[in-house]
Amino acid sequence: MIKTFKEIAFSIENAPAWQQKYREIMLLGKQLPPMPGVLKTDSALVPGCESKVWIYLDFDLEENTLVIVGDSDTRIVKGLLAIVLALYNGLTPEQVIKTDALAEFSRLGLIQHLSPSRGNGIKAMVERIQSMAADRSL
Amino acid sequence: MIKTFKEIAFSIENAPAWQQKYREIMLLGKQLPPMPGVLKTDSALVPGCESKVWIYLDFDLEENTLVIVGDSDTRIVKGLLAIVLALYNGLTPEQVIKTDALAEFSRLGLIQHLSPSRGNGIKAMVERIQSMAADRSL
Amino acid sequence: MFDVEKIRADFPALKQLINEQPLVYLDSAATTQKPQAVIAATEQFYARNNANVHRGRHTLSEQATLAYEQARATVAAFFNITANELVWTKGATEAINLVTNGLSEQLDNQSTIVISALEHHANIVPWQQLAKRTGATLLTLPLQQNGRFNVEQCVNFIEQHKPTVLAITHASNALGNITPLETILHAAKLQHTITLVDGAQAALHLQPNLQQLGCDFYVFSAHKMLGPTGLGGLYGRYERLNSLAVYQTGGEMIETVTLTETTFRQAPAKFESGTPNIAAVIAFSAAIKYLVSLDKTNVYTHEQAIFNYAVEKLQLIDGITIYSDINNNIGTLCFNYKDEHPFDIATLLDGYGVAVRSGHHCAQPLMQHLGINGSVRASFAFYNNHKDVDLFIAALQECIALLD
Amino acid sequence: MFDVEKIRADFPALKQLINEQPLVYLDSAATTQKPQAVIAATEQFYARNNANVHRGRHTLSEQATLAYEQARATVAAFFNITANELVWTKGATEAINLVTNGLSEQLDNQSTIVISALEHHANIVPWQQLAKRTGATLLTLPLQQNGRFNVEQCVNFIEQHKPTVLAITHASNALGNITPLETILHAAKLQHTITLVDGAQAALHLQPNLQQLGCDFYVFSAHKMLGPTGLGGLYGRYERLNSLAVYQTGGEMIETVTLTETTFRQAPAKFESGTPNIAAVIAFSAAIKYLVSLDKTNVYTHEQAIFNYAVEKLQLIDGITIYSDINNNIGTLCFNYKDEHPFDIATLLDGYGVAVRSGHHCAQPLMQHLGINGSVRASFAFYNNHKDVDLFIAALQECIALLD
Ligand SMILES: Cc1ncc(COP(=O)(O)O)c(C=O)c1O
Ligand SMILES: Cc1ncc(COP(=O)(O)O)c(C=O)c1O
Repeated sequence: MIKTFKEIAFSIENAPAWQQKYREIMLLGKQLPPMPGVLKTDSALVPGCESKVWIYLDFDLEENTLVIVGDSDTRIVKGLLAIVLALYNGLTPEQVIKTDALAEFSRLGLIQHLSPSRGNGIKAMVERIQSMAADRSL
Repeated sequence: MIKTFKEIAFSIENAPAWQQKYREIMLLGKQLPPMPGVLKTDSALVPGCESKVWIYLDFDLEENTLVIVGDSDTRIVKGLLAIVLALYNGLTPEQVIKTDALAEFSRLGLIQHLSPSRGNGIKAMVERIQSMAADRSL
Repeated sequence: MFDVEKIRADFPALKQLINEQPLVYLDSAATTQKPQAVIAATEQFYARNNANVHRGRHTLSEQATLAYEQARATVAAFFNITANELVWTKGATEAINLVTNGLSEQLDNQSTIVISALEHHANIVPWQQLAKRTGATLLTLPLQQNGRFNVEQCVNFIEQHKPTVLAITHASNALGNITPLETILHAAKLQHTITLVDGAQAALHLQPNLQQLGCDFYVFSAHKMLGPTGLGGLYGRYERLNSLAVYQTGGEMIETVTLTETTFRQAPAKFESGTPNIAAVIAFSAAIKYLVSLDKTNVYTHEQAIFNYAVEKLQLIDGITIYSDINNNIGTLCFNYKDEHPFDIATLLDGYGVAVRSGHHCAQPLMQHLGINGSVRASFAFYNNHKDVDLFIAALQECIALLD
Repeated sequence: MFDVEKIRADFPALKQLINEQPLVYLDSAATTQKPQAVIAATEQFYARNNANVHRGRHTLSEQATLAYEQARATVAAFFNITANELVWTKGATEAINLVTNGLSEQLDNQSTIVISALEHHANIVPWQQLAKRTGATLLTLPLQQNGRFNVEQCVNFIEQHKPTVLAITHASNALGNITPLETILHAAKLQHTITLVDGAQAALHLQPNLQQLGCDFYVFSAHKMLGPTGLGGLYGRYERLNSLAVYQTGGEMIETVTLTETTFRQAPAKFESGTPNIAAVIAFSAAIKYLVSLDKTNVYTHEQAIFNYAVEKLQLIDGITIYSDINNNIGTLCFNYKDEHPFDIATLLDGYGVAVRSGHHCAQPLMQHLGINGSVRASFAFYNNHKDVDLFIAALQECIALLD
């Protein structure tokens, strides 16, 4: 069962210790539906990451919403991906633009994972999502 | 009339102010016998100096002494050259090796002019003299 | 308001005695003094945040990476460019070499490279080497006998030769003269010329808006802009920049490496191999923040006032020849006294605590052009005050008395 | 006597909390922390002696030049080489690039370049580029499956291929393994092979006597030897060094410049163009003086004791695979836990204030060779103590509990 962002935020915000926070994150990663192998193409791979991170973005023209699929070979990044997905999946471009991942991650005490350091693909992922939304909302 | 190194040292050491010291040095430069034009070859020119400095070294086999001729287009370097000449000209290789220009310049309060900075050719000159002396004393 | 005494208090090195006299530092064209903010940023980095960047998962490394990339953004904003158009190098010299190396494959024996006789060696020799490598022709822009450009002549020259590349200084390091860049760059653009501007001297004094200036490349050195040694920068219009061939190779700039093949990243990373000068980048952003806090107009007005005051005083001394263009200058005074050797003047001035430069200022072709062996150069920055000028002039008069 | 607590007090960055826990810094292979002496030397330079070198007649410039050249002598003495065999670069990466660029004209399509699969990217990619430029063949020394050299195999390989150049690391940055250089360099010398040793990792821990080692070139980075960022060095046997083609061109490295022709100086000046990283050179000599003051044998003995203690503790944890050669190591532990991703381990360790590295460590070919995607790397230096090891192991066990 996929949790909503609200549910995720609640359990992370209320984690009594940072260990618990990471436990939650890794659990979210575990619950992420597997990414179909055919989508794990070279172009889906975020370059320059220490961990492997795949992002597949699509646009549902009928619903006017973003479709995001992702995966990672590390547990923590996969969990963070799950949070980003919960945040943006199924939103319209206008809603995406109004949703500030930086602010949300900051609120959850996870802001360091959006640092410009190229160690994980989360920041790149958010940027790709925002840029697709910008293109689509024109 | 060319002064001996002792005479030079006396007047420089007893200069009441640094201005007087430089006045003495520039005076020494003025009194230096002119260097014959034929000796001012490219190979006599010390490379990398801001001022032009020529050094011609020879060895008097009969007397077993070094012969040093030098010139510069700046007044101060020319004066310093005159001091080096007074220190080394006419010495045997063994005497040259025993004569420590660094110590003498230090005593006269002129040690900064022997810094490894390549602004003047004095250090290079002393090195050339010492190395010729070393070759000859073997 | 611009309170120079308050500003001087920010520069610890200015508060010292040289040969028992207060230091009068007139050698800012060689390197500027550093404000306390820069010294403190360096210390803070080494004493607390020291870590390598980009590759570590730990807090120190993340913090260092963040500070490092924020510094790039700060400096990019100063020049009004985007952060990915800014490559860190070890100095202006390396930045020019990076470009001349990177252009090797874009030039051939049909190409023309134009430089000027006013350039610092760093903006001459790499172009000579590029010309030698590629067979390109190296030409120099017409320069008047007095070391100034006639804009019309320059434009004509560019129209005639249609250079592939034009490399020109923003301000002369020997004379301080500001190049009339606007017209020259415009003419070059019409010929689709690749343009590089050497901003090593000008960047501090003119604080250029590079997007507006419209050159393809611009280089600078941090140590001449209140920042640390060992750091410089290259701005390149993104496509132009990214089109340059890779320069140094190694860690950081690669995407993947196998024993047989390597793929590279995109600019700016592609040109930044090896561990960067992290401390210097962070300290330099402190320098830029300090400079910005002083307000560009105030800084410029003060510098010009000091420069004009010095010119006025210097012109009153009999036997002085000034080579600088005094109406169009970043604050550098190039002069000689009669036929005295500049070396002697500089050495004697030092006895009075006055720091100036003498020599050819790494601009031998310009000296040849002006028909002199060298000169004395007194270069001013915003932290100089009227008293500096007074002490300088008084010392110069004493030196002249010693020499005459 | 070696009092590690006294030594730790010299390193301000070690005295801090990370995530509310005392910092356990096990990332010295990425960059070392800096002793107070280095921080103070940097501050002292900028706050007092700041000036450009080699060209000024004034006191500050003379003082800076003196300190700068004395620093070269200090570092040269440390390596038992002469000062004119030491070229300052911006890092080990640039030093290798300087050599590969400088050899371009000495190699052709008959030449053979030998590197190893153990190298850092900085000692791979520049050689690939050189091979591409010259048509030379690039080969790799045989490396056993476990990442260690069999000396006999290496010697045979060298005798068979008679390489023109051999470039090899003194110690692996990923594994810490020390290369059996003596025999390999001897074999290379018999074939008149030009040899370069990458000492970026080893120089701090092994403090090599380069004259005795007998390689032609040796490179290092100051920031991995207690010194500042933005500085490295190249040792070259003088004739070999001076025979390299010029690299970057510009000020400082030229003898004379006209608009049509330029003559260069001799090594090391010939390779040092532009304003050097003066502050870093001076601060680095403070680092070397500090290191020398600690006594080489004591430092080495302590490092090995800490390393062995860490190995012993780590081996007790079920599911740990160690890739490092634990009997022949500069103090770097490369390991994985089951098939957990090293990224996760490093991230969780950071929560406990433990700074380690994870990833491919800029040694992708080695990772491919070992058949892994990456690893956790804990790298020790003489300022680590037994408590660091205890905290590291305790934290690792907590992380494992979180992951299992
Ligand atoms: C073995 C080895 N060689 C070369 C380098 C490159 O050093 P730098 O990044 O300081 O240029 C490193 C540093 O990561 C290294 O460990
Ligand atoms: C105009 C100009 N260009 C280039 C340079 C070279 O700068 P750096 O020595 O910092 O590389 C200088 C500095 O002397 C300069 O004044």
